[in-house]
Amino acid sequence: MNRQDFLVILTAIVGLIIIAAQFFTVEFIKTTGAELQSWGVIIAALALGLAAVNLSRIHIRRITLRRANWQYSVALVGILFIQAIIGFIDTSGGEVYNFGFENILTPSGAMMFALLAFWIASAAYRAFTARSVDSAILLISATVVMLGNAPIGQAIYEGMPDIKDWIMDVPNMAAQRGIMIGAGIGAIALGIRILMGIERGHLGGGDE
Amino acid sequence: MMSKIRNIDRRIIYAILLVSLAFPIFAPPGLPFAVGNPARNAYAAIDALEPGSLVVLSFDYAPTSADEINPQAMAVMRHLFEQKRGVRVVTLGFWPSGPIFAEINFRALEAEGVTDGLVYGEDYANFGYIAGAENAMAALATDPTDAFRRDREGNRTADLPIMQGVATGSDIDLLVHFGSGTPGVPEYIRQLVDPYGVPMVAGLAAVSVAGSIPYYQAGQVIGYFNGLRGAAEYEQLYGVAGPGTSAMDSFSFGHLTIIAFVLIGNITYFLDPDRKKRK
Amino acid sequence: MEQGLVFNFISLLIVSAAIIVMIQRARGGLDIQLRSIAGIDALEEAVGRATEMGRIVHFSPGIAGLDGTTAAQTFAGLETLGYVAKLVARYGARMIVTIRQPTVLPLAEEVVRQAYMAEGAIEAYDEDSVVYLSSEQFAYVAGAMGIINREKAAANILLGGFWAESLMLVEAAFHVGAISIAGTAMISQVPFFVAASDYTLIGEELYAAGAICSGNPIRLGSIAGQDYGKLYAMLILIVGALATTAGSSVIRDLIAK
Amino acid sequence: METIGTWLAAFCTLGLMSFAIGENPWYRLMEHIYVGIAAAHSLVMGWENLQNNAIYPIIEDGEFIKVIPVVLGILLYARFIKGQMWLARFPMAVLVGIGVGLTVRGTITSDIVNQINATLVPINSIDNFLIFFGVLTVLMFFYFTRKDTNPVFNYSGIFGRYVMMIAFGALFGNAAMGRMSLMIGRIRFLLIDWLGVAS
Repeated sequence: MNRQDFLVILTAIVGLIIIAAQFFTVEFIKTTGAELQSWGVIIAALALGLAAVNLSRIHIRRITLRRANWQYSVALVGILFIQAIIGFIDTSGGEVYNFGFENILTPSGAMMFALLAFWIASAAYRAFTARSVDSAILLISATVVMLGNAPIGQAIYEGMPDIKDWIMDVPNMAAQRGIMIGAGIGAIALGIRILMGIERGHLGGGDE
Repeated sequence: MMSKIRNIDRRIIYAILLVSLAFPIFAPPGLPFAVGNPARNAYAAIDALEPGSLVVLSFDYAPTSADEINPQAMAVMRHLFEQKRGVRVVTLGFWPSGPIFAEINFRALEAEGVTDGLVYGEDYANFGYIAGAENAMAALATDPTDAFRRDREGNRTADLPIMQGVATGSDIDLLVHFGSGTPGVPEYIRQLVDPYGVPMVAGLAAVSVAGSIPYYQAGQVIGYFNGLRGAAEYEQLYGVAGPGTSAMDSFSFGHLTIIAFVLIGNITYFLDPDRKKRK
Repeated sequence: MEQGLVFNFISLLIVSAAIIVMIQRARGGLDIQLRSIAGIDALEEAVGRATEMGRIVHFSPGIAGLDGTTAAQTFAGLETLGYVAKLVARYGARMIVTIRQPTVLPLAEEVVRQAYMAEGAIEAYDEDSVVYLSSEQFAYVAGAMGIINREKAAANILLGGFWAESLMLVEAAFHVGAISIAGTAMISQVPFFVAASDYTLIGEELYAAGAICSGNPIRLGSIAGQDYGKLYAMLILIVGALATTAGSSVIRDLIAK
Repeated sequence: METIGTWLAAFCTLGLMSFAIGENPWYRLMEHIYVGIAAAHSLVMGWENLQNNAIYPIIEDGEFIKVIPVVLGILLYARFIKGQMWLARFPMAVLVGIGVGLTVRGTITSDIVNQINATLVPINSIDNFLIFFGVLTVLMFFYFTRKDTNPVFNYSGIFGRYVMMIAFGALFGNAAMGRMSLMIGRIRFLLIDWLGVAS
């Protein structure tokens, strides 16, 4: 049995215990499942450092080799170490740490996603044309929902929010549910392929 | 001519949008807006909390959505601390920025004196962040004080009076989840709401709302806030204007601008004589 | 057995059994045909047009990596890349593949090289047709937009995991008049693809496209097994709704077991 | 302290906003600073979580079993050592096992059975018919192992596709509002908190 088989079996055993812990009232399986979950929290906590180590490695090499735009890498590595050291000493609830969080991280994150309002505006003007029945239905539905969300929509037509609520609660709900059931069966299929050892994917998360 | 209009510099488009969002701040027309059922149901669920019941405020968003969701969290915390004294409030998070936003919102209310008289560890507590996304939520559901061993102050959570009698997730009387992605509503429903029967209210970034409606219609989510609009509706129900309400007028003109862009874009596209025939 | 979960557990066994059986039968040689997908049929037309106009085909397998729930979308993107690369080699067109994840770069290069070899045009294989731009989301999209605009891409193909930046790519492609084929399982991005591109693959259609393009038996078998799962869901839905309409709650009680 | 912080936040906001005008050094600087400080935040929160869930339990409560996940977690960093990548696969195998287990056991109940159960509505109104028929046809749209000429699937697939287009319109409309809220937040910060030209 080589290394690859052992890893597949390890993943399968852990996965099956977690599944069984939900469906069977066998005390031993439930406590093992709970212990595995607490292990998962600890491993995931350690995994959080990977991004910082990876970034430091890439950007320190870029600085030492004087690659193009290495000055930006100095800023990246600098802020990373300063904020991390403050965080370790002052803790993440501390005032000094909070200064960096509230005045650098939060405004930057907010502006990064606020830029999307610009892209939506320029795409709405230049690219969102009703060339097909699909895009025509989509643009009409989007317009009604936008008018339903904004007070001016209600000023134009009194029942606008109700139409928007109907779109959200009937067609949108039905379509999202159909997609959810299909995607759910797909997620189970992915899980089975991983447990069978014929799929290498791993499981994580992120921002929409 | 048509294609000239279509290909105006995109920076002009951005400038027009900026102006449409900015000028209502100077001269707000204060247009009225209706409160939807989702926000009304969420408000009712919070208002119905009995003294001694345990509500968990779960902060699961990043700085990228803070401007949408902080106003919701502020409105809910104000409601709990002003009118629902005696209800045990625990804040925690499954996104690294979660507990920091819980503290920022708490400090803002503290400055207004809303939190005077609250005893840490009895009336409220902040349990911080644990890693692992859906797995961390499952750990909370299995045993909250084992998942969150220490709170942000360093106390053992099991020793805090606020957690007496709380053995599993089913001892949570209401979950209010503020979220903008993954892990979020689906993960909470899979690991806590369905298996342990915990009623859930969701304060969502607008982009996450459409995908969560099936859970709302199935009763797994009993109420939700639709982004900054949801915050404004909550502020109106509670009677204290906040950042949500003050953004409504900018919404109106911003949305009209986007709709106008779509209309102009389509008109010039279909009237453009040399529209390249694709097929 | 946990009270109230019996029906759920049996459902899980039924769906899992269908998937495992169909994968094994597909590996055993069962020929599985999937319905055609508009976006995939249009790939040949897009590459043909790029050859005619002497302008590039831009391809992106998404910005997701090889781990996490979105890994499956990257693999589907790479499978369709193999098919598109074969067309490009056959037609003698020029393609630029832009990459965001460092881990995806070697796989993409390998897929394109294999495709040229399969078409017997290995000498036409261009080493830097597969380009790593940046691992930062918006820096990657700025680079890709630059390529689409500078090269005046004739075809823009986006198949894989995409997030908020997808909007900028489809707008840039529309602006240069490229024929756009885009697909992702990230439902929050599909609206922008539908509104701004000519062909859109919605959600699971991306995985089906990957299976069609690669002919991989495990993927085809899995999709066939998942279809049985959908039949199972549809069956309960129809019988249950009719029962409820007739006033009986037999199905609801069964589910509650 | 207040004004320095506000000026710093304004510097970050305007730096990133300048990307709309065009790629420039100020934007590139801010983008790198954002990536760096975000990575630092994950590191700090990961460290505090590790203290609370592993280090204190081991040192103070004597739960020595927690040493195993700590060792497994440290193995994750073997990927940075040349040739030792395989060591990092063990903790990943455990995380993947837990992830697969949680997803499979939760999805069947919350995303499939409970969703079907909530759709068993009496078909006695237009809305209920649209909900029932909408879910059914969307499922049929994603049914792949069939011939192109199958009329039942073709026509129901078209209906399912149009229902999805309405849903994507709703998604588009809400996404527009969401992104606009963030822009409003930035504009209010610049005009009110920073410049103080409005209230």
